Amino acid sequence: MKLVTAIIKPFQLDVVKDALKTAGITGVTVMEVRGFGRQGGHTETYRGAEYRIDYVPKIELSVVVDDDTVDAVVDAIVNAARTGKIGDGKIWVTTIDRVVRIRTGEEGVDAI
Amino acid sequence: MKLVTAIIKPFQLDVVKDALKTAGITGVTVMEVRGFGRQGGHTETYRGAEYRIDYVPKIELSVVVDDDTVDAVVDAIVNAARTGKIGDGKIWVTTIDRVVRIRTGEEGVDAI
Amino acid sequence: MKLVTAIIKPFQLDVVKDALKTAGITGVTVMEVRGFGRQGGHTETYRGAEYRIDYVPKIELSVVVDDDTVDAVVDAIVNAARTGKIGDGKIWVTTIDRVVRIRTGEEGVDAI
Amino acid sequence: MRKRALRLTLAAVAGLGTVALFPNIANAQDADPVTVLGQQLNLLWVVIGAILVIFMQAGFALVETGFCRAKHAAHVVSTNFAIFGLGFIAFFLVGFPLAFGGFSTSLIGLDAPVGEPLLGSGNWVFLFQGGWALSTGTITPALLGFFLYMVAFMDTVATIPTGSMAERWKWGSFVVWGLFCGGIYYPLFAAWTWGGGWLAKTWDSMSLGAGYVDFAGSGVVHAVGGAAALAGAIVIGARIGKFDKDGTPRAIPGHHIPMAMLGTFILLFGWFGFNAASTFAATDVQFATVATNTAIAGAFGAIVAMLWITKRSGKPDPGMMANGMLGGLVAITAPCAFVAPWAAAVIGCIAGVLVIESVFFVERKLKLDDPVGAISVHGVCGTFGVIAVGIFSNGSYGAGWNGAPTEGIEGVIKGDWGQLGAQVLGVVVIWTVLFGVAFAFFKGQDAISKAMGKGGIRSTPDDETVGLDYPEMGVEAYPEFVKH
Amino acid sequence: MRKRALRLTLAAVAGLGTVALFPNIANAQDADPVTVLGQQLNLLWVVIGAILVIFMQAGFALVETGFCRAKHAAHVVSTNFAIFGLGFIAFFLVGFPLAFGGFSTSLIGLDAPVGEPLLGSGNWVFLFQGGWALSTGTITPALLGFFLYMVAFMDTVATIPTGSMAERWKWGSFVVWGLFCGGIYYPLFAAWTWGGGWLAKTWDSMSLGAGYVDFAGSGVVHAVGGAAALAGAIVIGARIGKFDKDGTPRAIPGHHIPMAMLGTFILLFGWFGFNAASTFAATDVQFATVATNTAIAGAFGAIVAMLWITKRSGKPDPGMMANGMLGGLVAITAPCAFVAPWAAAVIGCIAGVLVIESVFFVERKLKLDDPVGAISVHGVCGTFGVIAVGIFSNGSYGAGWNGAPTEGIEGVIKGDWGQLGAQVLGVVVIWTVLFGVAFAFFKGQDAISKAMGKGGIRSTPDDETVGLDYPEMGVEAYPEFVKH
Amino acid sequence: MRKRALRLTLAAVAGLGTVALFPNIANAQDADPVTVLGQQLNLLWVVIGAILVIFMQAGFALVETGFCRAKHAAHVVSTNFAIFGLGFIAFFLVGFPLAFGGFSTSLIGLDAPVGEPLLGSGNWVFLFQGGWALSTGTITPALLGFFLYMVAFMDTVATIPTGSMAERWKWGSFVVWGLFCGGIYYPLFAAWTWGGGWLAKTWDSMSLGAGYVDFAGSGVVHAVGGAAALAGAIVIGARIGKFDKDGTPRAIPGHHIPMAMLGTFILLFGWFGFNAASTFAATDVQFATVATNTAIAGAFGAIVAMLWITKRSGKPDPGMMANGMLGGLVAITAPCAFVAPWAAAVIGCIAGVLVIESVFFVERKLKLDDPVGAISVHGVCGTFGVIAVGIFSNGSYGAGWNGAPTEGIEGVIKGDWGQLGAQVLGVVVIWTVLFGVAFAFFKGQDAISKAMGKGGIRSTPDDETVGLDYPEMGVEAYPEFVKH
Ligand SMILES: Nc1ncnc2c1ncn2[C@@H]1O[C@H](COP(=O)(O)OP(=O)(O)O)[C@@H](O)[C@H]1O
Ligand SMILES: Nc1ncnc2c1ncn2[C@@H]1O[C@H](COP(=O)(O)OP(=O)(O)O)[C@@H](O)[C@H]1O
Ligand SMILES: Nc1ncnc2c1ncn2[C@@H]1O[C@H](COP(=O)(O)OP(=O)(O)O)[C@@H](O)[C@H]1O
Repeated sequence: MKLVTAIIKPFQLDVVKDALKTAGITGVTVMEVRGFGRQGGHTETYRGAEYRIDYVPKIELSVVVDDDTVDAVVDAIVNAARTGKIGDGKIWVTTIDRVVRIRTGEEGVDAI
Repeated sequence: MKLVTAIIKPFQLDVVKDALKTAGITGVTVMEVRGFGRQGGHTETYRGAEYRIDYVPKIELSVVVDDDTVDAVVDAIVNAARTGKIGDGKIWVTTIDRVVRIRTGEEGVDAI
Repeated sequence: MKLVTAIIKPFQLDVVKDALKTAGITGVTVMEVRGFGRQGGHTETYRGAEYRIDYVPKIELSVVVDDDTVDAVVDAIVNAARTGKIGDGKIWVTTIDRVVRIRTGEEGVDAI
Repeated sequence: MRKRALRLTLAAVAGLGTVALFPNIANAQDADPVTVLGQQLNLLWVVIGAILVIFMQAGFALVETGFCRAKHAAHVVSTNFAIFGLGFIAFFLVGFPLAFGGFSTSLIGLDAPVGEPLLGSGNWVFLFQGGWALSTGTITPALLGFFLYMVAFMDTVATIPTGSMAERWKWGSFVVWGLFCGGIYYPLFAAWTWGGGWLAKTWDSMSLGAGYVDFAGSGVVHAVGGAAALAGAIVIGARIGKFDKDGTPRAIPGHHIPMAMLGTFILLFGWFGFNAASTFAATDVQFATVATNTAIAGAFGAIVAMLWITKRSGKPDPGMMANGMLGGLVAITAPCAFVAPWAAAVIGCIAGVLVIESVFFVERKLKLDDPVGAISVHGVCGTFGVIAVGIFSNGSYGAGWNGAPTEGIEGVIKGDWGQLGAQVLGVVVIWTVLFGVAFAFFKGQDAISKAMGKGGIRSTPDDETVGLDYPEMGVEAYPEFVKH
Repeated sequence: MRKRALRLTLAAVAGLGTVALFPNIANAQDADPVTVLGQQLNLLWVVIGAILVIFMQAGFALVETGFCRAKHAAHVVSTNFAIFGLGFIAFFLVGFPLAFGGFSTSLIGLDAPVGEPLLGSGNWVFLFQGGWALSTGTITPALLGFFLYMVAFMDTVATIPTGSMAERWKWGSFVVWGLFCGGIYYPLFAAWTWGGGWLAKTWDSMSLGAGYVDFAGSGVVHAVGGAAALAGAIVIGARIGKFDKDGTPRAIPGHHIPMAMLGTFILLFGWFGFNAASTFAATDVQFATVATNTAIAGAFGAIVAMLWITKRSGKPDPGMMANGMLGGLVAITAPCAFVAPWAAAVIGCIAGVLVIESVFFVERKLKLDDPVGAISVHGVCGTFGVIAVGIFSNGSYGAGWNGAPTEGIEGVIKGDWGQLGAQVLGVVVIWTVLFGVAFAFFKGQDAISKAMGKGGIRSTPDDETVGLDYPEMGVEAYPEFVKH
Repeated sequence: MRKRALRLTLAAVAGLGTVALFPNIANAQDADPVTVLGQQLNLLWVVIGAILVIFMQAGFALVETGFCRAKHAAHVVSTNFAIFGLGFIAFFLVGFPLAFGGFSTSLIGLDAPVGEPLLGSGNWVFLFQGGWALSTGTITPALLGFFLYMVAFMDTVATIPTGSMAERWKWGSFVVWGLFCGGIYYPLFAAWTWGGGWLAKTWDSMSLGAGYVDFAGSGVVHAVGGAAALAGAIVIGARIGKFDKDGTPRAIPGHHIPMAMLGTFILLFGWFGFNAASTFAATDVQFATVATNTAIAGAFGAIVAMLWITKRSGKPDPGMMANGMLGGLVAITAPCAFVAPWAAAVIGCIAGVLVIESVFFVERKLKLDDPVGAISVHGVCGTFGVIAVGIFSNGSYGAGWNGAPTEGIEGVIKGDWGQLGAQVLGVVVIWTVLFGVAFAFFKGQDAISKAMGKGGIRSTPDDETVGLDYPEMGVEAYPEFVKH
């Protein structure tokens, strides 16, 4: 089993969600994050003093999938989240030892 | 060392925290997340236009534990978080290569 | 490739970011979390009734790095985030199977 | 003073309607121009007062919403918003006539009286009639101005239970309360006192002082509202998680302190209209004394509460500071015209302590859940205010009150115990009869709703747990802010 | 009544300036002291009214900001803040003279008139002049008090489009609108009606009732503002994501319901100054009737809207409740002095339904995006209010209105159709001429901006997507709150 | 005008107390009914003014809280809430007598005077006495109305330093300031000027114009408060992180822009009571001129500040727009009754630039940390307002001011330099004596606290870092919102 983590632009969330659905993924966990990267931020002035917003609001998705759908999922996210502009984000995949569905106690693939 | 990640219902947090304490776990990191899954959301109307809240507020817990307490921890969470209703959430376990306690620089089990 | 996850004190964020920059790290993802641990919380009274704030606000950083910079990154974070007081936080490292930059589709080290 | 005030007003506005409606006639029945101008000024003061009191609805909305949780905020603020119209409509149709119908006769001072007693007579009138929907009888600008002032007071009563029942009250059940309060609940006690009913006549029927005296409504408005708040809190029960299994109260902090503080300031602002305009006349300069006494009691209430809660729990809890000011304002509302500034200060101090101790009592002893302290602020301090009239009144004001042959209202400090008797009687009536009516209403409504399979006046545990905003209102108060 | 009111005021304040400026003279030209005192009281009422109306700006700011999204909140609240000064300055310099210059002649009642017609004459005056920057001619306290009241009304108009164009309006473009509205747009229709221009004279020129009658501005202020809001919404286009490809409207919930509710309460509060002080005289006790009718329409509007939206979409949408109250208030603004309380209730009920249905119509049929419902609340209900004068006026008030030889304004319910004619004409002028002027302004400004390579009056898609706060204002409304 | 105003009022209310207390007597000593009615109207205007000024406390609370950070919000809003009661109590007990005790003699106009000079005599009175706790001497409604108005002004002063010292002020230390300001600090300068003390007599003692002239308090209230704000900011030091090691100021954006904007609107609203009711008489129609000049200066201040900050830093910073309006309002407060509308516009424009430049100066040159700009808005613009009286007064108003044998206040534009001298003297006294007193107070309090091992008036770095809400108040302002 794998955990696919993706950092995307907030306004791509809906598209990505749809893409995942078409890829047969029913479950996703999402959180608001702040991203620091190439995209950089912007400088503003408040009461005449400059200050820098050095982060960009991003969304992080966590998707648990079984090994043979990982690539499909990654591709789905890449295609849906890509705008081609800097700051589109990253995806990384890690291995999961065990998954449990709390409600039923099911484990493994059945738990997803 | 393992990282146990659990997605639970917000109102189960206190119970789960207590369960973890009894399981001897002293440290946990918690964050607010939005869950998309079977539980689905709900449809409302605002100024006459329908809109769908397709997520459910959830809590994500991260717990770093040493290998031989993993199962105890997972069981503790499952039992505490279970309401039996759809949307109870998931737990997944991943392997950790290294853990450090920032304050002391301790590594491994001592760092937890 | 590795994923370095660090829980730090909110007011150390700027220092840690600078430390990472000097360590050559350009990208970081940050999120607000609640930490439960040794540091404990505090008890207050509201309208005469006691209540306990049992968590401490923390910041979680996720940094994807290639294998041979992991240690440098961990050390950089430890040194920057350490105040010596309880609650400084933890760092853990997990292995990543795959990394993709959404914008370009680049994989592996190039994607970081 | 009510009666006197009204007679004045009425005198003050005799033929005003006419003035407006048939200028020529007005000139015809040449009233002394200075008197007429004074009457016009007095009517203006009443209308300005009404405007200020109506604005208090915003204050209640903010205080109650700020002291509740974010997940219920749209629901709580909406009940406070809708109550204005719900109570208003019922009061407009039937409540006003029931409470003041008979009164308006003299108020208008024209040949065609609007109304007369509906139930009872002489010293024992219980309800009035006339001027239904402001459409029967002669409706003059003066009567309309008086109505506006009175409807604003009624709405204050109606909104008090939205505080003690917050976060768990079904919208549908709440709506019925709003109509009931404006149409029947408030008019009852109003008719018996300000309307000139039996409690206003106890000076004659029972030779108690000048009868029930309540300048601006510590009792008629606040204690009556507090009694309903108590009844509602009992019937609806505590919020999930408010008490441990062993009954220890748990703190449920409000979600927006600045909002609650702003609400308190708005209430202070509106309170000047509530109390000072209750002279019904700018030609009665006592309005200045009233305004100042009001401010004094509010200031002392806030600071004493701050000191007291610090003593009791270590820190100057903002919520208790706010409650302290409101407690002081509620307490001075009945005696504001009859007491000296030093007495206003004393009343404010007592209220500041009283409000805190009663919050503790309600929560720890009665095991009741009152999210915003409505029972303590309005019920307890309102009751104290009514009693205070019988204690601190110095006899310098209130000649002919309720038509009683008195030179001025005198309390215990002047060695007169009769007035205190009249006040105590009023208080007893509020906490027995009015509380009973409110309790019966909520209990009955709950029973009927359950009988109809609607599950009672309380929202479902699920709705309460996720927050009433989506299930009841269809929108969240803050859909974009991430919440713990 | 405007004219009459003004004549009164003027009579009322004849030589007041003098009183203030050269006391001795005042004593010299011994005016009857009672009359003078009445005039002073009337001026005070006008100033208090102005203060209340100015405070309404805060209400608009909160309603519009609360119903918009957090990422635009600093921008939306700032437009509502800056509009006060922008419109004010333009009105001070040229707008006031253009609208009332000629009028002020009679208002001041001194030998040296401030102004006279600038364009047209007799029954066909289109613009006035005099008193530029309140610096030419004789400037008395009375004139200044009148100016303050009028500038507050103008600012209400100016702020209406900030609602329908919210979340996508470039700051620079908005600034120009503020100046244009205060300097030219509002003064046009104001001159034709309250200024005493051609629409006020249709009783003479076309023998239509008493000419265009609009007590406090359902048309002059609200419909005129609503017409601009419609024009602006058309020109600037819908927000990104407001409509699906297939044109189905998507809901974009407001980010702060309690804020919007507080704004609505503040508007209700200020509305009493808006309507009741439009008697321009406390000596005209009709102000009490006006205040009460205003409250009645607002209360019924809110509750009927609550019931209607519940019927239409299942839940008591707080936003629609608020719009319902505002719709009722807007609708009663023109007829408030001429109708009976029961009629005010009917008008409020109709407005409560009208505002909801028109929101649906604007969004579903016209496919326009009006984030806060400004077009429906001000444009539609304002239009209805103007018409309502021609229907529900009962003839008891308004003798000599617009100088017409009438005993009182009479609507269809009194069998008179002439007044309705005058009202319909006014409405037609608003939705053709005024709408045309506003549309031309926005279209032209957009074209010029594009021609200059500035990209038009609408902000870039990027700015709109991330939110206008940072790009336009340099600060976020809530930099510390985590947002979805 | 103060003195004249008071004499008027007093004349105006002579025997009013009586009227209220023993109607018959009143009739007995038959004062001319028109005069009496005018006096009653004037007292009503003063009380309405007081109500408006008291509401300004809510405005200050919102502006200061909105411009601070979320983690301190409950603390900041609570200081602004508690200051009302703290200052009030001290002023009620001793401050009012010290400032106006002697004055009330003439104000009441009865045989039994309330007070007389306590320190000094003739042209050189420094403090007054009498009417302690409003309990000694003859206390009439008129005196109480005057007290209410004055206590509201005092509270404005008391709340100004809560802005410049926000986010780092220990609750306990703050409480002492509140009492000190109401009991001693404010009364000092008030006694010397409005109280009729030595600065009001410089026309006689130093033949400077009509003595110190400050219609509604640019100096007496705002500059005096600003001096304390400066002293406090110096003594308490900058917030952690406000300046880089090299002293470059860092921006610390406010957490809630809409809140600050609402606060600004509330201040604008209350300011009309602050300035216009300072005529102390509705029979002095100059109140209309004052109200309009106030609005003009506020409007120009806001817009000029918007343009200036855009020029200086590229975008229309909402905080600076708000400060600009407040700067204009503060600056016009002293001259509002003496200048023409065009001058009010000029004064507003200058204030709009002044407030921004002084914010830069305070932060960049003085290296002081004033989170909300209190020093610039109140201190700098208040000082400018006092000077403006000596420049722009056109002689049309103010006959007999301070009892001086003048036809009207005349500034430099009328070729008279004497008035400017009186104003400059006042300004010098504020920035030397009053600033010194405030500085000594804060320094001394800090030293004592440290000596007592309490660590001084500033909160600990830890508390400041995590936010003062929990450590000081025990509650967070927004416990449920997730914050960055
Ligand atoms: N090494 C990294 N570790 C964790 N998150 C990263 C890393 N690099 C980038 N990110 C995340 O991805 C987002 C986008 O990356 P960025 O460098 O801005 O542009 P791009 O996605 O085009 O490479 C960043 O805002 C950050 O949240
Ligand atoms: N494949 C998945 N990857 C990540 N998170 C998931 C996944 N499936 C479900 N979740 C999380 O678990 C929560 C509960 O899952 P859901 O399918 O709603 O009910 P159940 O827990 O009963 O299976 C979801 O809201 C989501 O946050
Ligand atoms: N076992 C754990 N799993 C996950 N997070 C942990 C764990 N232990 C501690 N943490 C996180 O680290 C933070 C600091 O830990 P704490 O025990 O308070 O002090 P210290 O960092 O000095 O050990 C906690 O607030 C929590 O967020």
